[in-house]
Amino acid sequence: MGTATGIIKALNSGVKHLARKRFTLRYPEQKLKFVGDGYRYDPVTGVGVAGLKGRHMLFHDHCTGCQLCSIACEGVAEAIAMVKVPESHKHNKKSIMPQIDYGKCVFCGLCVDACPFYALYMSNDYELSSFTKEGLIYTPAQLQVKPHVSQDAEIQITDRGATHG
Amino acid sequence: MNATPLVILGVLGVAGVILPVLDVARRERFTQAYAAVALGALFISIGYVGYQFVSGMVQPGAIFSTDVLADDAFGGLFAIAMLIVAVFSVTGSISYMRDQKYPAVYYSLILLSAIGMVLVAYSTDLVMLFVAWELMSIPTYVLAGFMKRNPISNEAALKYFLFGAMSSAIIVYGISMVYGLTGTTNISEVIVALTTLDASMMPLAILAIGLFVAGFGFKMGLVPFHMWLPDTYEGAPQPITALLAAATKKAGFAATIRIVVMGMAALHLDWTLALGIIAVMTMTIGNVAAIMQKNLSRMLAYSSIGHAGYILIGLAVAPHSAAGLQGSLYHVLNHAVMKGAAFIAISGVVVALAVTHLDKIRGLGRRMPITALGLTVSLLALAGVPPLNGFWSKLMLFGAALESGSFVWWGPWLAIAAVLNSALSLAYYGWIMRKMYFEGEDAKRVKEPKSVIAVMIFSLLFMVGLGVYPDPVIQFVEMATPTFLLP
Amino acid sequence: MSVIAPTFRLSYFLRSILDNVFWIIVLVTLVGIPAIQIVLFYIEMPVIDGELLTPFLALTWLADPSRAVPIIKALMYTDFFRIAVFPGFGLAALLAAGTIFVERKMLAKLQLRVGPFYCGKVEGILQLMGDGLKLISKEIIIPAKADKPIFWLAPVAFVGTAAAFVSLIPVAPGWVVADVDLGVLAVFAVIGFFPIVTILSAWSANSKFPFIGGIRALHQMISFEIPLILSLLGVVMLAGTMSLTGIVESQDFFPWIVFLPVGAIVFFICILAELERIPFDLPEAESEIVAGWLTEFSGMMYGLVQLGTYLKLYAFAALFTVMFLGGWSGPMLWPPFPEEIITDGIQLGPVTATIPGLPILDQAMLNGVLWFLLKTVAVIFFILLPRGVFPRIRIDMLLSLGWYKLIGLSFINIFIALALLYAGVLGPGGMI
Amino acid sequence: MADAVFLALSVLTIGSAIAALEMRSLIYGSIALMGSLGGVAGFFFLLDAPFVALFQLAVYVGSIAVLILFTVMLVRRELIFKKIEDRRRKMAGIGLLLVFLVSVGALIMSSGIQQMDSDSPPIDFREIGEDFLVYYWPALVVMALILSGAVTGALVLARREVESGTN
Amino acid sequence: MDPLIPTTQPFLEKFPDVTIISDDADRPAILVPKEQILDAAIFAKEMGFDHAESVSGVDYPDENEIEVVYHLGSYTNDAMAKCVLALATRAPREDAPRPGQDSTRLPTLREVFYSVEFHEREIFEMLGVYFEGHPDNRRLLLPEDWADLPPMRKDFAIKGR
Amino acid sequence: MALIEFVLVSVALLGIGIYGLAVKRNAIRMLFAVEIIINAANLNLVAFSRYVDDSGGQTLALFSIAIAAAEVAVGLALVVVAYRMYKDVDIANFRSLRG
Amino acid sequence: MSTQLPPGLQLEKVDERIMTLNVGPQHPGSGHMRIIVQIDGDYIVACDPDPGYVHRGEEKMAEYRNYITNIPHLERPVIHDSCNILYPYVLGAEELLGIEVPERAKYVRVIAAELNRCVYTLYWLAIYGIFLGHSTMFMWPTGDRELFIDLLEKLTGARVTHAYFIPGGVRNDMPANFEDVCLRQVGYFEKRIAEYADVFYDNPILISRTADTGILSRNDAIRLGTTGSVLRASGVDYDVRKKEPYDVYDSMDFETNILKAGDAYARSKVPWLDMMESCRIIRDALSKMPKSGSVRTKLKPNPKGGDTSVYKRVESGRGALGCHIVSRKKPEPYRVKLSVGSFRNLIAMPYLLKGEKLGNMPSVYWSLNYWPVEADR
Repeated sequence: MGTATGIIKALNSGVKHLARKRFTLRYPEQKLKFVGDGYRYDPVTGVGVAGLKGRHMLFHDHCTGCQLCSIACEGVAEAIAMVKVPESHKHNKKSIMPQIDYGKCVFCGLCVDACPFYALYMSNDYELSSFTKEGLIYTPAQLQVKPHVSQDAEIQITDRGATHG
Repeated sequence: MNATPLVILGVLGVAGVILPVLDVARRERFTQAYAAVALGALFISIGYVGYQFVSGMVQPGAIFSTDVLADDAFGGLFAIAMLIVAVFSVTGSISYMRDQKYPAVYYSLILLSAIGMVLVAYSTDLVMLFVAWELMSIPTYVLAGFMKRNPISNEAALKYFLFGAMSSAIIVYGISMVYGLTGTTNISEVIVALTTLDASMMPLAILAIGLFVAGFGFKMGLVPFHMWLPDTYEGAPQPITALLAAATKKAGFAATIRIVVMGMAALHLDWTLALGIIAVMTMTIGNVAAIMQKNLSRMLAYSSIGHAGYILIGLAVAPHSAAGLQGSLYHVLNHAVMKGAAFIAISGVVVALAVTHLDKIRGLGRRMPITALGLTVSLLALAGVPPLNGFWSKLMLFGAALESGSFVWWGPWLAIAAVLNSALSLAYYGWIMRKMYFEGEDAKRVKEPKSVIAVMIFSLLFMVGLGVYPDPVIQFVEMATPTFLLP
Repeated sequence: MSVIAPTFRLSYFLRSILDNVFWIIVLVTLVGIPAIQIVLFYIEMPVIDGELLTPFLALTWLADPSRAVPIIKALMYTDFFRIAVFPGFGLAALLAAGTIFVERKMLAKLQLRVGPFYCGKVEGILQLMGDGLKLISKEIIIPAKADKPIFWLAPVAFVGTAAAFVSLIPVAPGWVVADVDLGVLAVFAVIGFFPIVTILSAWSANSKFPFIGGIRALHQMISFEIPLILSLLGVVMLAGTMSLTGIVESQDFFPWIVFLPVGAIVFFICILAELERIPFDLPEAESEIVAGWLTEFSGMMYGLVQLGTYLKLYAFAALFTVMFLGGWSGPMLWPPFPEEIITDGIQLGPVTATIPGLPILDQAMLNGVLWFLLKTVAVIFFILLPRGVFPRIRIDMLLSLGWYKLIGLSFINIFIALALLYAGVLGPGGMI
Repeated sequence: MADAVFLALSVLTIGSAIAALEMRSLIYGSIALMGSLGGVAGFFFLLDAPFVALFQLAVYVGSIAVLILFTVMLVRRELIFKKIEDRRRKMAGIGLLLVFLVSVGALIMSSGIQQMDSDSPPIDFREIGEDFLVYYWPALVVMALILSGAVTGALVLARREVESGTN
Repeated sequence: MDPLIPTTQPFLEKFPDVTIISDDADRPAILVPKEQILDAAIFAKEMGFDHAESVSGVDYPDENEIEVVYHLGSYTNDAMAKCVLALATRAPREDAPRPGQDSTRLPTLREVFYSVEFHEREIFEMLGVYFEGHPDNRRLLLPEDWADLPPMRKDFAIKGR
Repeated sequence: MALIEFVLVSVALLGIGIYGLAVKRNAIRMLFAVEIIINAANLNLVAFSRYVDDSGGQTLALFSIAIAAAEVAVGLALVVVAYRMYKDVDIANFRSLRG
Repeated sequence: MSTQLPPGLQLEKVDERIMTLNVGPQHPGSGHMRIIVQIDGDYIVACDPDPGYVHRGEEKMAEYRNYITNIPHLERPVIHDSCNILYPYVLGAEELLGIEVPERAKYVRVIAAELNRCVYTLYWLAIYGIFLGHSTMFMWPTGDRELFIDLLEKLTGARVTHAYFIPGGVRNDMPANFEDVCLRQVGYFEKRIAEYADVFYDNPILISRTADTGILSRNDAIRLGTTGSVLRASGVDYDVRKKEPYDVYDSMDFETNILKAGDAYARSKVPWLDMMESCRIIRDALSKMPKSGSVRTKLKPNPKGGDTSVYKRVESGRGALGCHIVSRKKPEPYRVKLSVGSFRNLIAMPYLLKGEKLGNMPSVYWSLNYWPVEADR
């Protein structure tokens, strides 16, 4: 009779789940809420700040063109290239800043760790797809823009199961 | 009252169904145990038939009941003959099957086939006859191909199967014709209806009878339909060959006597000449071809074609001589034992020496004296040498043929042809004996299988004993012979 | 810029419209009008107001809706209607489509996900149509060394067999396509065709995975046919008839499942196996043999096989309803037609349509159909449910289940039926 | 109507019987055989014997045809399409067939069977069941024995041996 | 076995030719000449190391040798559960390798440690060390049509580096 | 339809079956021929049963259908065994026996 | 087999009735690999696993990159278990570079590793479900896996390729209120995982399907050098976390799950039980963790290792995971060799599948807790 009990138990479990809330996050309409504004790094303490490792943000007024991010990336993905920027800063003599090819980037964040001047952070933006390869290459000017993201869905755990709403 | 066939059906059927189940149920396989079960069932059946005879419960002759089975002496005779052959076959198989797989299925199939043969002889309804015929045939198809690793066995089985399937298809067709003409399948009613058949239907009735002759003739090995027989007898395992040659053939005769002869009589046909011609052709071709064979099984296969011819003589002269059918039945009984013994002897040779070729059995008389003696005596009996039982049945047949000479001109010629053929057969039987006893002096004795020895001793007693003192069997046969009184 | 869309030219556009118009006219004259005439020739036209209904009169139903009633009635009593629409293919196909949708949604709910969602705005209600369109538009790929005629024929034959099965099912009193006197035997005969189609299609694809799948399907179907047949014998014995209609009528007071629960369970398990549904879907076990005998089918051929599968599902569920649940019998739920509609007619704005022929479908029939559908849908639900909670079983487990357990159980069922029959409780001439 | 159906059925039956023997591929031959058997079942329907007809369909098409197909599919692919023909033999066979058909046909046409006709009601299948259980019951038992013997025999034959050393 | 005695000590007593690389209690490491590797492995198995966790090969082109390191562990002996013995041996290296046919050969340890079967196949294709007596010295990971140097050798340079 | 028509069809099937048995040398095809003959007989039986108004013919037809199934099972098993040995199904090529 | 031809090149004599099936690489039942199966009827007579469809070559690439930049690469073979596969490398690199790890970082590492073990095991379980034809068991674990992915994303900033461990600690500290969220979700998951038993582990069909198939005895498990759940399902008490505790596992409160049967059912049940233990470890670590402190020791740029080699082991989702690093005083390691559980368990596959039925192939194969890409490295 163990077999019959097991089968009835399984069927019962199946029927019970018909009343559960569904788990699915309906992605394009809803987006998951993340911690903070993205991954940061504090070179003084040597510890990062938790956050999503999404698309980078470059602060032009901090970047000195030291190429440390590019060197860090060389061992990983070779996604960062230093390019000339039209504007000139006094702390950036060579006027070069990182340009990131998101077709190659693996979002490991080692470049952020490498930056000693708080110039390179990561943001919450992860929707980077493009129809062309060229569209994946973000110039310093594009990297400067703070992305607008509306991410608010969170897992709610209730009596009728966990749901994303 | 049809107790006997039902008892046989019950006993053998239960044993036949239980054996494979036993095989599945138990891990270790004891071939002998299965054979013992099969033998036990067969002996119970023989004993019951014999008891029925002794106690006089059986009606003499062939009766036609309104039921599907009848309990009559005609069937009883065939039942005893076939069950004896089945016992031979099972006993002979004990040594043969020692290293083979699935012994239980093997014995169960022999039992099922035996049921079929017995019921063919007992049945009084065409449907029952057909079904029993199939029960007889289908297990033997499997048995003939039971040696799966042996291409010869398989090919023999395939040939046998194709011809057998064709013959049963033809029989169904014949039954359908008869049924269409008479509107019934009970043989007695069929015969009654046939006697009053409308003249316009006559061609169809002849066609139906012809189909029956063809269908049964395939099993009996009559001459136009004998092609499969030597191949099959050579290829099939020898104990099974014994079953085929000595028993299924006889079932064909039983069916023929029940249907064809009665049907023809009912139709007022003069069939005797046709059967006589077939008889002469069958025995001549069988015996002549046997001379040319180099293989023992094959030679005996042709010889059994020849014997089918002898038996047919009795049928051919039946209306003119009372001894005709008696002789046929007597020869059926004798031939069953003789042929069975001969093939079992060959199976003993195969088991011990693995040869069947004629040149390889030199000195068999010294190597396997008891088997050789049994083989010799059975061959002599087949040839019809006087003190043996074969002599008496042949005498009766030839006498009947001579006796019918007063009614039909060809009767004596039939007898003459038969006698010539017997002489011819003695030639090749003698050849075998010469090989066995007068050649190959340097042979040493080998161990003979016990089961074969048992069969040999029984058949020796039977052949010699009944050859010396044949009266009880002749009485028995007289009792079993059907009369031509229509029901 | 995208190069996919060609530049628009007015002349091409106009020419294509003219082309279409031309072909429509040609087709209508050559095909449509003869077809209409043939239909009119076959359908026995009713007589309205002492005048034979002509197409012209038939078209005037717009003015007087009551004129449509005889046409509908006439249509409903044709064989064509029975085969194609109501008890036959149309209903079955509708139910099959519904089954597919419900299965997907239900399974999704059970698995805590959404299922079809976007197609058709409301919970993916048009997903099936989209899938059908997709399948139609897909290329049909045939393996190079396949046996092409058999390969083409197999899906069609599969659907045909399933449709033949559907045609044997009585839906309401008198509403059955083929009312065979030996309905149960006919069902067995039809079921026997499925393995042949399967093995033929599997062989014809000339590929290893379909062949293994086909042989598995063959083993499965053949070995479960025996308990399937045996489990129905109890019902046949108690009902004393082999006609499906007769069996339904014998269950006026109680369904046979009350007395033969063992048979019902065996039959249900055999249904699952015959339908190759989880846990018996091992002919399509994708982790071992890709998709079994369906591996090489593509495009609409696969769609046809799916259609046949779901028709078969409906037919088996309906057979279960008929054999064990009492078919259409059940208390009267359908409300009677309001008298005033029949006497006074329906107010359609300015026009008042008096419909003398109402009710076309009488109350008993509608009630029967309602009960039948309710029961069938319940059975279908229970056929679908195991897919969510059971894994697939193995071929040797399947065979031992079929040959030892289910056959034994169905014999027990037969003995129960015999006991009930001989005790005089049930059956022809029984107490009840 | 019935005559047309009869004609169609006879064409189907005889045609596919010939096709079953003459088709190049054994698979198609099997399918044609199925057609022939189905045609015979159709005749049974015409003869008001639906029980036999459905039994024929269930047994022949449901099991025998499957068995044949299964066996044929076990055979290697090129063998399925191989067809050895002895031309003379075939001609002789056709001649034999024609002679047989003409002679037997003449025999039947000349016989009294031509006049046989019937307007009796069709036989109810309950009668057949009664026949089975009352009159033919020993035959039914024998039938059971045949089936069990055939099944065990066929299983033993077709079972593949565990290879032991030599092969 | 007493965990206090260094694992390498018995080896030194039995095989005087071995070089002790590390005498750590948890990670002893020894280098055995290739003639003695089979005996050393059998000895290690007698000591209680019942399986090989890993087999790694290191190419030393400047010493013209290829080192194969067997990391042996023990499941059965609870006291040795922490201990992983690195049993290393070296095979000669050829500059123009023909895997399977040149002198870069070692005896296989599969008869001693069954679990090295696939690891040795990997070493064979990655470094070209042929293991004599291995029952199934076929390609495992690389594509069937690989015709280049064994990739884990140092002279197989990654493009662009 | 008269009885004679059915009987003629049946005879034609019988003829085809005999032709097949005589001409074909492929074991499976010979089996087909046997099946055709048995079907001819069944057709005959059922036709007669209809016209002489007796149920016996149908009963025999049922028996013969069932027996044909058993026969085919055995025959195909033999063919399978033969195929395993010879890799062929043509009995003209089975030549271990002479004659 | 003949001896004249060089090994691996013999033409095998193939019996006609033995059918060779290429299960994979593009097959629903193989993963990223190919299994060449020879079947006789429904029985497997020979099985030749052929990994190597993915060809990552991470070991070779590691010889060209320094100790830090290797990190995003070395986690690639098993992205579902990326914390654990980095773990031995990071431990080894710390020993080679001589770095101390802050106490809090050790706890964070343990939490991340256990979360990641759950992610991996749930994914494995999902595939196991679909291999057995149990579609619900595919959907439920993939859904519940989302809980842990969300947690890890909050912790590390990436959903699967975390690149979180680094020599000297972890990349970043926990976000605020991570502890609460983590406890809430782990608590939900513990309730949830018990429900798996109803439809999966206690399902009689599943038990009859997987029990007594592919039995690996205790001796064979040791002889074949299997590891992880395969080993523990065969009754060997061996878990690196217990036997050779790294970081703070010695102070964690958990049990090693050992089953005796050694069949596919036991092998599939051990990871499930392990997930419950993981939840316990997470709770324990969260409670014992120092509430503040640094999580990362600052490295000097381009550190150089010593002239030695290390071999470090951790227990990953698939068993013991060893990393053998040879260093020659360069910023790059001289040789990195990962000894992965999948590759060690792979040897059991031909051993177990021989003589099984074809229907058992997916269940036995996947019960080995095997991840084809990891074997390919």
